[in-house]
Amino acid sequence: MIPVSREITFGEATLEAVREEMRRDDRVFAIGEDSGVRGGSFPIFRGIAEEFGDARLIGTPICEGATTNTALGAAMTGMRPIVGLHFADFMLRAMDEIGDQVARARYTFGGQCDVPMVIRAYDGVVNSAATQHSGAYEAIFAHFPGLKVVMPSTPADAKGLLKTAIRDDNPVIFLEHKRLLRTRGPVPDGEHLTPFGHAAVRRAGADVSIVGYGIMMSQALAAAERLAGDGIDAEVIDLRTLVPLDEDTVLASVARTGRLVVTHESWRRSGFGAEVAAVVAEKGFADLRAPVMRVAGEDVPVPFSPVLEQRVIPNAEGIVDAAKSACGHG
Amino acid sequence: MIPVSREITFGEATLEAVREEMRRDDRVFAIGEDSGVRGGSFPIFRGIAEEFGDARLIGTPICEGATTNTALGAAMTGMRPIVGLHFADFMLRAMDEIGDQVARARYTFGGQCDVPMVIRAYDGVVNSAATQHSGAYEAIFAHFPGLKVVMPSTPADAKGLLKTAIRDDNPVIFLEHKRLLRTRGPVPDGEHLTPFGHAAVRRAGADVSIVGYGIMMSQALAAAERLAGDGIDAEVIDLRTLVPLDEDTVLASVARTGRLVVTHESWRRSGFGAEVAAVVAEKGFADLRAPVMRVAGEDVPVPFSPVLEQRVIPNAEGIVDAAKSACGHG
Amino acid sequence: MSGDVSNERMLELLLQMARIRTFEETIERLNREGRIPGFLHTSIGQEACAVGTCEALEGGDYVTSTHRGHGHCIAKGADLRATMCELYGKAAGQNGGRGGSMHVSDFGVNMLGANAIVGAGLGIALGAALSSKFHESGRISVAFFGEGASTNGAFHENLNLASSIGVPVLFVCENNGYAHEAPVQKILSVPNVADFHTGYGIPGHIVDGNDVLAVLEVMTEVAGMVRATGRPALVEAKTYRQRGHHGGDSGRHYRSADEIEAWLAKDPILRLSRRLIESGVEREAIDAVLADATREVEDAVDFAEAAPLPDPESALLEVYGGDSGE
Amino acid sequence: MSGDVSNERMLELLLQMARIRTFEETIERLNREGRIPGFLHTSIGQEACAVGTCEALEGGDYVTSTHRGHGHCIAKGADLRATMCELYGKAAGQNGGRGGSMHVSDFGVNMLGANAIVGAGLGIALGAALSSKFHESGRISVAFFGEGASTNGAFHENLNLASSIGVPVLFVCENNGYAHEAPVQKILSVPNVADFHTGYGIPGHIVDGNDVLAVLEVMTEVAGMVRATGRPALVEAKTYRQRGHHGGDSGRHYRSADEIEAWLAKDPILRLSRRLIESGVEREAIDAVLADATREVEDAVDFAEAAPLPDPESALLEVYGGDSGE
Ligand SMILES: Cc1ncc(C[n+]2csc(CCOP(=O)(O)OP(=O)(O)O)c2C)c(N)n1
Ligand SMILES: Cc1ncc(C[n+]2csc(CCOP(=O)(O)OP(=O)(O)O)c2C)c(N)n1
Ligand SMILES: [Mg+2]
Ligand SMILES: [Mg+2]
Repeated sequence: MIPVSREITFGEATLEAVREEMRRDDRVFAIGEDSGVRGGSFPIFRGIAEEFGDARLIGTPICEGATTNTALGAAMTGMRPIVGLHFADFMLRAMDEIGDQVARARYTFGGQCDVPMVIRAYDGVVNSAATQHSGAYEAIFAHFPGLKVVMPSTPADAKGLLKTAIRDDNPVIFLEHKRLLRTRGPVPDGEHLTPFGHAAVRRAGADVSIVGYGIMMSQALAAAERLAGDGIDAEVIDLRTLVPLDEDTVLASVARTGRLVVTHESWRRSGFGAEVAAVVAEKGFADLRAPVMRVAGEDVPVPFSPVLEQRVIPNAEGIVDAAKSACGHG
Repeated sequence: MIPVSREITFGEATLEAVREEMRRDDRVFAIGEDSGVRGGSFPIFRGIAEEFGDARLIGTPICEGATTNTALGAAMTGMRPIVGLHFADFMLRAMDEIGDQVARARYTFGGQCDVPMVIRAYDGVVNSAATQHSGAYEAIFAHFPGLKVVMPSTPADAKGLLKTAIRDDNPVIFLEHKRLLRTRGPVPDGEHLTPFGHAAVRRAGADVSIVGYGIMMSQALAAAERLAGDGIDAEVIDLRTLVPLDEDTVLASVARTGRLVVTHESWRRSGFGAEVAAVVAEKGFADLRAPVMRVAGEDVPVPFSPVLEQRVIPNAEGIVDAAKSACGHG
Repeated sequence: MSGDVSNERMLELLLQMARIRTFEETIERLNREGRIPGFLHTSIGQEACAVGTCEALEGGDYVTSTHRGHGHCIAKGADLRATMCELYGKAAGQNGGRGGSMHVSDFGVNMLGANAIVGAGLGIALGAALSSKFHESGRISVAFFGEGASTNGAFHENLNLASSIGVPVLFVCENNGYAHEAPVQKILSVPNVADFHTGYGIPGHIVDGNDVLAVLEVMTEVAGMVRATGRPALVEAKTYRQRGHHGGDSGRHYRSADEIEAWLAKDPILRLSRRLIESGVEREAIDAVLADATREVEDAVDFAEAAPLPDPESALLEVYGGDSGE
Repeated sequence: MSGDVSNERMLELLLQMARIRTFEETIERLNREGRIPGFLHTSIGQEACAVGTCEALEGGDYVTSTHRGHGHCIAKGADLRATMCELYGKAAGQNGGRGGSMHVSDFGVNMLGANAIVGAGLGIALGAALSSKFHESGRISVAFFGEGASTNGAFHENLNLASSIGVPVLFVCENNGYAHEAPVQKILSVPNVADFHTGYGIPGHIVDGNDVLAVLEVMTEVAGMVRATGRPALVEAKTYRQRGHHGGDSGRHYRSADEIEAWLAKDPILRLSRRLIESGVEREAIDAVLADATREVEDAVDFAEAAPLPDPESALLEVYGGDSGE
């Protein structure tokens, strides 16, 4: 489908998106903590200052809340900020700003302004970063009306969805899993936009629908391979955007397979998998032939020690087990 | 069941709980914003200073985050704080403290300390308080492992659950709906504790299970009455505590009725109703005879104008419709 | 000091303050009567801060406010009828009735909204100032806030951020002595909020917030400097909340009658009226201005009373908008 | 100044600093070699702050720390073997391997933990001080933090809250010149973090953070005052982060070689060694202390290497605990 021109990493793809959109529209600017914004281990805006100058990459002190409301004020008055909050954990320090201000400004002011801004952060579990650097809060952001929530799983989507996010006139939470940043994949040359609200069927299958996003896609595809060996033909769906949610693609898949496994790395309880399960348990109930299974992070703060950390995050094996269990019931 | 001795309000019941526990255990103290902590429109600690002195009611500036971490430090070192954050909206300004610090201290430090603290706040929609004073975030708190989440619906439970919360060695989020504060009900004399993790069957019924909590209980019971008129016998379950969740009572009910309606006032998308739906869609699937329905707040920031406000919050009528729809499918 | 303000201009300032006063006294009554829903926080007694500051601004400048925002909104030039409609929850309100008292706004005059979260307006004003810097528009932003907000981390973060990145934002603290029931000295350890300026390398000023001429003079100077330098400043206006914290609070159980009396004697409208008389203006001219204010507000009430409610189904609109980027 | 410290005590201070230095140099290597997982932020060059401060405390006093907490933990008396086990993610770590470098702690010595969120330790220390006030235990709390944290709202809220409610907490800023890649003057508009003390009505002090005797002297005085008055104080120790921000950062692309060199010459261990020589202590005695430190750390490594990993299933335990209140 995608014309394969070249392979780049997920991280490079996001930087391409930022650069292209900043060239295209001079209202777009980047803002984030000065510490590490230019380089460092997670270079959320690497190379941006070099090309666009310090004026369009605003380095801030360590004040996620003030930075977010500042971006909001800029967005309300004609600019299009991209906020880099680094670790998604730090978004908790801007939760009022994100959830109570940014998400609601357009509605509460009766549509007097647009709020064209993107908030980027790295989330998820990586290499014993321990609990306060392993957070993933998409379920929380999805709860606030007014936000869109994007979780790409491939370099092509990382680029295409980020460009769409930057052009969107609404606030977009754009979450990049740390373990995806160095993964490589084909990204089309030239203008490449991925629309919101369109899930991708990563593998077609007839027996069970595995629905997820972000980091769990590779696990879901690996699980599908193993299931194929056991004679189970799994369909793998990548939601790509949680808000807006492509209910149609999910429901159509379940209509064919009758079985649903939902997967995400973040905590199970009150996680986004519950929303997908609830949507299908209502709108797809007639098609369901087996219990809806969730394969998600254990409900514990992510521990440091690798043996513990591995125990609490979901993997292909868990998806295989859940899918088999669902099919056993079918 | 409860020996009816006297009727008091929900608000009075919580103050009784605080007073009794402060008398019982001198490690218990109250802390919250000085402005309004003693009186005001929502007197979260009314009368406490008079009985226990200023030393045990710490009035703070407007710093929800610092107050919460202060309570955490006190809880880690032998005290048992009750934090009053007034409107639940302001909890967003302490989300890092609640979600990243309080919730995780015990686990991350390997059980070296207990974290016996309660965070109280008033939530939900009341009288055109508008979007930033109508928030209800139980789904978010339920997502964080380490927190317990309590949402009483009656004065008796308000007292019994708050006393249990204060005696718990773990952090408890205790959410009181503003429209419940002045409701009256019987509260037993003497020591009255309500255990966590035990849902209450408020009305037994055979045709459909209506599961909810807090403010929606009165709507659910009203709906059940109206459904009875139409020959539908609804069971009404009050979860009382979201974490721990009494899955057994919910599943046992659905095993009897085959139909589930979940209801809460807070936003539908990624709300706690999704969690209940997902639990039942997995563990109670074999019993389900109809789509799982959610009756919840519309996914919009709560608007000010009464006609708009009423349009976005759920009510008995919505529950009736959902239950009928579920029964139509059965 | 401020001896050079013409009688005409003083009468104009009087009209503006009287408009706010009458507006708030009126909505206070309408709220009690149940015609205006929700919580109301009035700025009665603090009008000189809003008027003196906004008078020092240019039309394109931005303003953000607090839960106590009617005065700032009106002083910035918001349409009175639309503002009244917003308070009534009518469709013709600037926010379509979605915001009400704690979210009054008028983007048409760059009044970017009251805000029900203490301290939240500071960052939004800062961001608008950043916009102005990008656009080289010469505009500045004013963030109004209470002394209570200065105990919140948002205050500190935003003053430091504004100074660090260098944007033209004027932080205006209306120190009215109380944060709800808490007297300022219980929650702050410094005598003046303006004292915080030293921590951020920005100028700090204190002004008598009940003297509109003094406010106008200081704000004219400071706003000019903010505009010229592109850098922030902090001004504290010492004033007093004559009413309770909100409609439901008498404000009398934690404040002495003497204290309230003393401040009533310093009422900004009274003071300007006295000054006008001293300057030779006739009592009639003053009364005419007050009558004008009354008429304007009555007109707004009539308009709002007659205006239609929003369509309930419109509650579901405008959560997302504009271009979806696709 | 500080001329009254005996050679024995100076050797003890040297041992403590050398213990931290050797510990951190060792874990830095083990982390590179893949034996210790996760991110590491070392305090190499800042040891005098941790040691001079903790030496001024009493055993029951509380300490909270930052992402850069090994030194504070060890200086407070944490068991070296258990701390090393924690870094290895072994079951015998104080946190059972659940926390690692950014969460090192030892509640047995009232070290209430490192913390990976900038500014979070301040409130926890404040709360522990509130406990001490309730218990009338005479204990104080120390909150260590970096100058970067002083740009966060949590800093401001906690200093104001501590002063407002009056609790014995000593806020210790280790100003090491950088917050990750940002030099302090880019993110702060005041020359000294200590300057903020004026906003909170508390004493503020600056001390040479690379001179352990100076730190000990100032902290002894200030901690004594905090204990006596039951009120907070702020001390800023000027120091330097010799390494990069964390293991993966050389720290050299945003700092000049000259700057780094100049600070290496002011190394706190070097300085105390020189001082000991001047005071007539033999080189051998100093070397013996350094050898002791090495032996202790080697012992801890041997212990941790041999210690068992936690049972994977234990990952699901301890989310909740204690009495359920039922
Ligand atoms: C973050 C937050 N915490 C608490 C409140 C509740 N609250 C509303 S107004 C107020 C007092 C504000 O005092 P001040 O800033 O002095 O403004 P004033 O009311 O005096 O105009 C408080 C505590 C709030 N709205 N937001
Ligand atoms: C709230 C928050 N924002 C951002 C970070 C990322 N971060 C970790 S350390 C650091 C710099 C801290 O600088 P400073 O306080 O001076 O401490 P130092 O590293 O110099 O010891 C930053 C920005 C964080 N951990 N927490
Ligand atoms: Mg005030
Ligand atoms: Mg530093």
